Amino acid sequence: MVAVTLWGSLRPFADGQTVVEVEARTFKEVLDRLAEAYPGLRPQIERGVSMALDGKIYREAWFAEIRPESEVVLMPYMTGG
Amino acid sequence: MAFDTEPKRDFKVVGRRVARPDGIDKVTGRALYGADMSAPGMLMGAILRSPHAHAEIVSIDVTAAVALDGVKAVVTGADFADAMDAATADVRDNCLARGKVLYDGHAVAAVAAASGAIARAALDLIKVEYRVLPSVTDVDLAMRADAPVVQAGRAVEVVPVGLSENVTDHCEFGHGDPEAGFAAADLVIDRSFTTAATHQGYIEPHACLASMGPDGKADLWCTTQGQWAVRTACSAILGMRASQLRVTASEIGGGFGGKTTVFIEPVALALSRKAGRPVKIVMSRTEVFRATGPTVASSIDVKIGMTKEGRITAGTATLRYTGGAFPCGTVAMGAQAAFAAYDLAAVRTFGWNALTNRPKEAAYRAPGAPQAIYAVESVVDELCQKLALDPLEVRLLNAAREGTRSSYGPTFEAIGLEATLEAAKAHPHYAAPLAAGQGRGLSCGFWFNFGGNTSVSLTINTDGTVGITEGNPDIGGSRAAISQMAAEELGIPYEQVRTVIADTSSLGHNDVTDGSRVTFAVGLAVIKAARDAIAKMCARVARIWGIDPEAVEWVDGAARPTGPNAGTFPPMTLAEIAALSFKTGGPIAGHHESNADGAGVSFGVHLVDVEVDRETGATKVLRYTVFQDAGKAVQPDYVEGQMQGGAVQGIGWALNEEYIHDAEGHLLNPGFLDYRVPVASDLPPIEAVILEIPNPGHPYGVRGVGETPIVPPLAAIANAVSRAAGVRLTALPMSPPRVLKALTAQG
Amino acid sequence: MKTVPVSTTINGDAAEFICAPDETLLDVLRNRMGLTGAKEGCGTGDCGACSVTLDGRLVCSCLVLGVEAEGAEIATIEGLATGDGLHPLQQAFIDHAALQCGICTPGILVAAKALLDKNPDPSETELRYWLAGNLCRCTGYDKIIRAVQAAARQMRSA
Amino acid sequence: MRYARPETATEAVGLLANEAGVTRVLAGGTDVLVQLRAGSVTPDLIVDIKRIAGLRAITPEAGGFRIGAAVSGAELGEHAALCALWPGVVEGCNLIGSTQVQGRATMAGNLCNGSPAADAVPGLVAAEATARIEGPTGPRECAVADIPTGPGKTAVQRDEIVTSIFLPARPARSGDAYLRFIPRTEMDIAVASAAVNLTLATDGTIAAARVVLGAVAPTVVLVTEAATALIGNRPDAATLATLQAACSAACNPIDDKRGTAEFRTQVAGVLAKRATLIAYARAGGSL
Repeated sequence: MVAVTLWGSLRPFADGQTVVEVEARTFKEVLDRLAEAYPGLRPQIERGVSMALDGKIYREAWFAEIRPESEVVLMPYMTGG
Repeated sequence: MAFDTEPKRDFKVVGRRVARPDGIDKVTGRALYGADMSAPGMLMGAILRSPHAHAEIVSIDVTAAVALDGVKAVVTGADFADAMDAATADVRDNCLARGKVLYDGHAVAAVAAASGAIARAALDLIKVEYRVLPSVTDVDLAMRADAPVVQAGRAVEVVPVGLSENVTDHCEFGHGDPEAGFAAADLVIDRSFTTAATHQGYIEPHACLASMGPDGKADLWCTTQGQWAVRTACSAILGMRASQLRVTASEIGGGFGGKTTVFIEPVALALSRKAGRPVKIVMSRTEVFRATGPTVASSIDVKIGMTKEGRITAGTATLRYTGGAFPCGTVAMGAQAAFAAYDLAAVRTFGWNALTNRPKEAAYRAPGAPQAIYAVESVVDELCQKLALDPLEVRLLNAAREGTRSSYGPTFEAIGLEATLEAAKAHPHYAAPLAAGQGRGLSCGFWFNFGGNTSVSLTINTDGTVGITEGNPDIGGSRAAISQMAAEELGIPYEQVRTVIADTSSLGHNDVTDGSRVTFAVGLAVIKAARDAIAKMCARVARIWGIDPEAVEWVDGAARPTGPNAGTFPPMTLAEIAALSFKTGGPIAGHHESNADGAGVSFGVHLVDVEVDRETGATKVLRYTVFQDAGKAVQPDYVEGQMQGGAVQGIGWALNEEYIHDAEGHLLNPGFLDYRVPVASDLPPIEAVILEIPNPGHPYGVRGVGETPIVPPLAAIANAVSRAAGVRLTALPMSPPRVLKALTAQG
Repeated sequence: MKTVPVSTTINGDAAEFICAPDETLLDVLRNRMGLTGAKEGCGTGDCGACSVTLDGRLVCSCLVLGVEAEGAEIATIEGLATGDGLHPLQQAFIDHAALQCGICTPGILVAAKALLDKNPDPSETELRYWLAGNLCRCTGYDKIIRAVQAAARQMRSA
Repeated sequence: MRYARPETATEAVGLLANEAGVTRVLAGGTDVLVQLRAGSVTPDLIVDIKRIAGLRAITPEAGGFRIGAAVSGAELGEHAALCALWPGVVEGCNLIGSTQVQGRATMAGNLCNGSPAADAVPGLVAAEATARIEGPTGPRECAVADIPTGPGKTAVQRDEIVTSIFLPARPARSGDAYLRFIPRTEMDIAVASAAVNLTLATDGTIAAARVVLGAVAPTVVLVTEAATALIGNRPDAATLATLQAACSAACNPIDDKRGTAEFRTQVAGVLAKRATLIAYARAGGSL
């Protein structure tokens, strides 16, 4: 299981939790499991989310590998100037 | 790709202040920018814009315009495709309005004619009937339940019900228990701030030349930060297949985020499609201000608690941003960045975006961060003043470092904030004496930095020179840095490498030049492409020598035998291998395509001295020093240039730049006369101090540089003004009337 | 609009063109003479990107009518380098990284040359005020000032 | 639009008089071309006065100088004798726009544009300059002070042109100065401005004074109360405070994108005070 930290405004769509556990080995599996377990998160996932994996921000890397002890933080998809 | 730690690199080309490859073209006037291209049979396009901030378009009658001699095509929003995703539909509706005009200057129709003068005359003949609606440009007013609704039904699901329909987005970040933190503080300060919308202010107006044939194939030349993004947007808006549209990026006369989207390009294509001839559109400066993207305007509340020793116990912020008349997600970046410089047990930020009758926001250098960090750094400074603490020591005491849980969630890897603060502390500027009426300000700044989709191709020419094809418009000297990294990796002189920027038909996709990504991500790709070419060259040499490919290594631009069984062969240089390439299997090239991650966040610290004229409210910037962790500085001149240029844009934002609207929502200052960007005589020298803390996510340790420097100036100058004049301003810009009013109120 | 024939000298060469009476010198240079080195950043004299000299006097070519050039001598960025050699200012801009995007560069070079022709040893303050009409949004002006100072030093010692 | 380049003032006036449509006189063009670009005027006839004989000359006359209407700001600044005689007038002209604008912009054009914020005008009014105006019935003389009549409006008729401005001789121990407030250091339109012209008595007290404010009313304002405050005094703190108050009291400004009425009122007094000290020093006074 991987502990995934959500940002605060997603809490209402994840039964009031900010940390949810999912069975996943990649970023894509995190997103798929989240969308299955918490359908309310699906619109945000479709709009775009990034992921910080052990402190490094990945914007769209589906196949980034996740270990059970990894720190996984979901972030809005971001752009620069 | 991780930082190359072994063997420790002794750079030969990277880090040198080489001459940029486009230098001579740009100092002789030969370089071709957006408006510098023309085509046989070219028509000139012009765009009719709304005189109202908010109105329903009842009807558009183009009959008289079409009938004018020399007019070849007239288009409206009806000439664009209908089906596309919501974000692209917003871009489309910003290029030519549908149903309603949403801000003063919103495009309504366009004409292509034999000359610019005829096209402009034709605009006067287009009859648009408007039903004027109430408008709102202020973000706080727009969030009120009784505000005029700019667009209905645009809120995402996270927005609570019952608010104004203008509220489109909401976000919350943070951890810990702020209330407990405030209870543990010796002093809590709660302040509200506003920042005006500012424009990127690139000197080159948007310009493009579109040519579409009757077979539907089209070419587009334009000034842009990303030709693939232009192709994606335009092909969707025109209902074309992407393969049928080739976009070539001209030299670009500044962008700063403002040229990451399209405004006139789909219009020129639609006109060309209708007229069957090439169409050129060049915006006037007035159009640039009225109808291209400024940054968000904001209203921000910040509350911070501190112990009398200077430890921050908790921080909260509520950010209300408006990205203009279309939904905008910039507030999420502000809400994440606000407290990024601090190691906090309790932090919470809330972001809201509201629609207003302003132009559609476009990204501007570290979008969303300057406003949020201005508010936070102002309150931290005020706490230092009230608690009689040294503002730099307080930052050091609370600085985020490796292992800190960031305010936006993830735990920081190796970051350079402490080193940057220590450099500022040790610099003579920090201890220099100040005269009466002068004050010194300090602020930290932060930006995420991004990587992104990148394709690079590298060819080994038969004469031993190297060509690099990359896809990111070069705004500030990136071709030099890319060439340097290729030369470094290949072990050849910089002068033997030429980097060109490809059109969309010549290379795989590249994300726009944004997010401080180019030197990092394109550099990473070019290093990998070079390694790909090196592997191929080593394999060829192995065949020539009749040994295993693993027994050939690449050292200083040549293949050498290595290992016990390799034999003794004299090294073969890149030029020698290249000359034999036709005999050894054909042309040699390397390439790399990836979506790069690991850009590595960036911190900066700015120190500024100002003097305030107490009788006029004028602020003079006396001395300015920028400290920033740049990772490895590939071409230090251009790293310094980013730091200096970003600082000066921030100075303009702090002191004078603002979008000024009247009560009906008309923009009152759409020109460089009254939208006051800094001029040379406003400024002192800007000293740039580069710190090189290697980014673990790049083989040479390169980190993004370009965006962070615009973040600290807003608060640094506000803090300096506060210390010089004894008044704390909470609204940007700190224009002389505002400063004088504050001084007068102080007595 | 009836066009007007104009005889003038551009970068030392006799040049003739026709233009409409309301056409600016900038438009004439760019659209009729193919000299696109002068840029339009504003069209109202606020940015200096279109700087040229008219009878030796630094002007914004967007604030001059093409018809006013009758009999005048015009110098543009295209005439700054001679043959295969860059002007010291041009070389200094490359050496000192005084340009990023480069759109303001032609105007700044023309303006800086006009200053050094008049005052070979300007102070930094004189230089900054002289160039106040040339907006640059990329560099913060610092490296531009250094480059002009370096070129001035070199020109004085030459 | 037609373009004419007359060689005499009479010819220019004739062209203007015979044109039924919209006309514009072109000297430096730094306002006219901006108006053309903005589409705020679409003239039928442009009359370029730069080739009229004498209009580009600065000529000594009766101890003062006659300045042709087509003399650029840069040319004024390069005229050492003029700068020595009327430094405040020249510094006002030289503040208009950039170096590039200085290469073209004229004092007469700045006057005829009718802007309440014109930088050249307060100094000219303080100097009691006169303008020579050529019209259908020949030349007439007019005090510069009487030319602006409101924003964008002047006493120069549509068939007239200003051909020169005369700056008179001045007594010994005289000095003038002009200051304006702008948010930046260059490139802005004055938010408030003040010109001061002083002549000192032998004892260092002020014998004659004219104080003129710009950008604080529909036209420049000659503040006689401010002059009265100065006359007979040295510019000590008390005198300057009276002057500053008189100047602020004389303001009738508007709120606009460039500044609030409150700000203009406050700053106009400050500028008058500071300009007085400069003019006083230039007149040879010492406090």
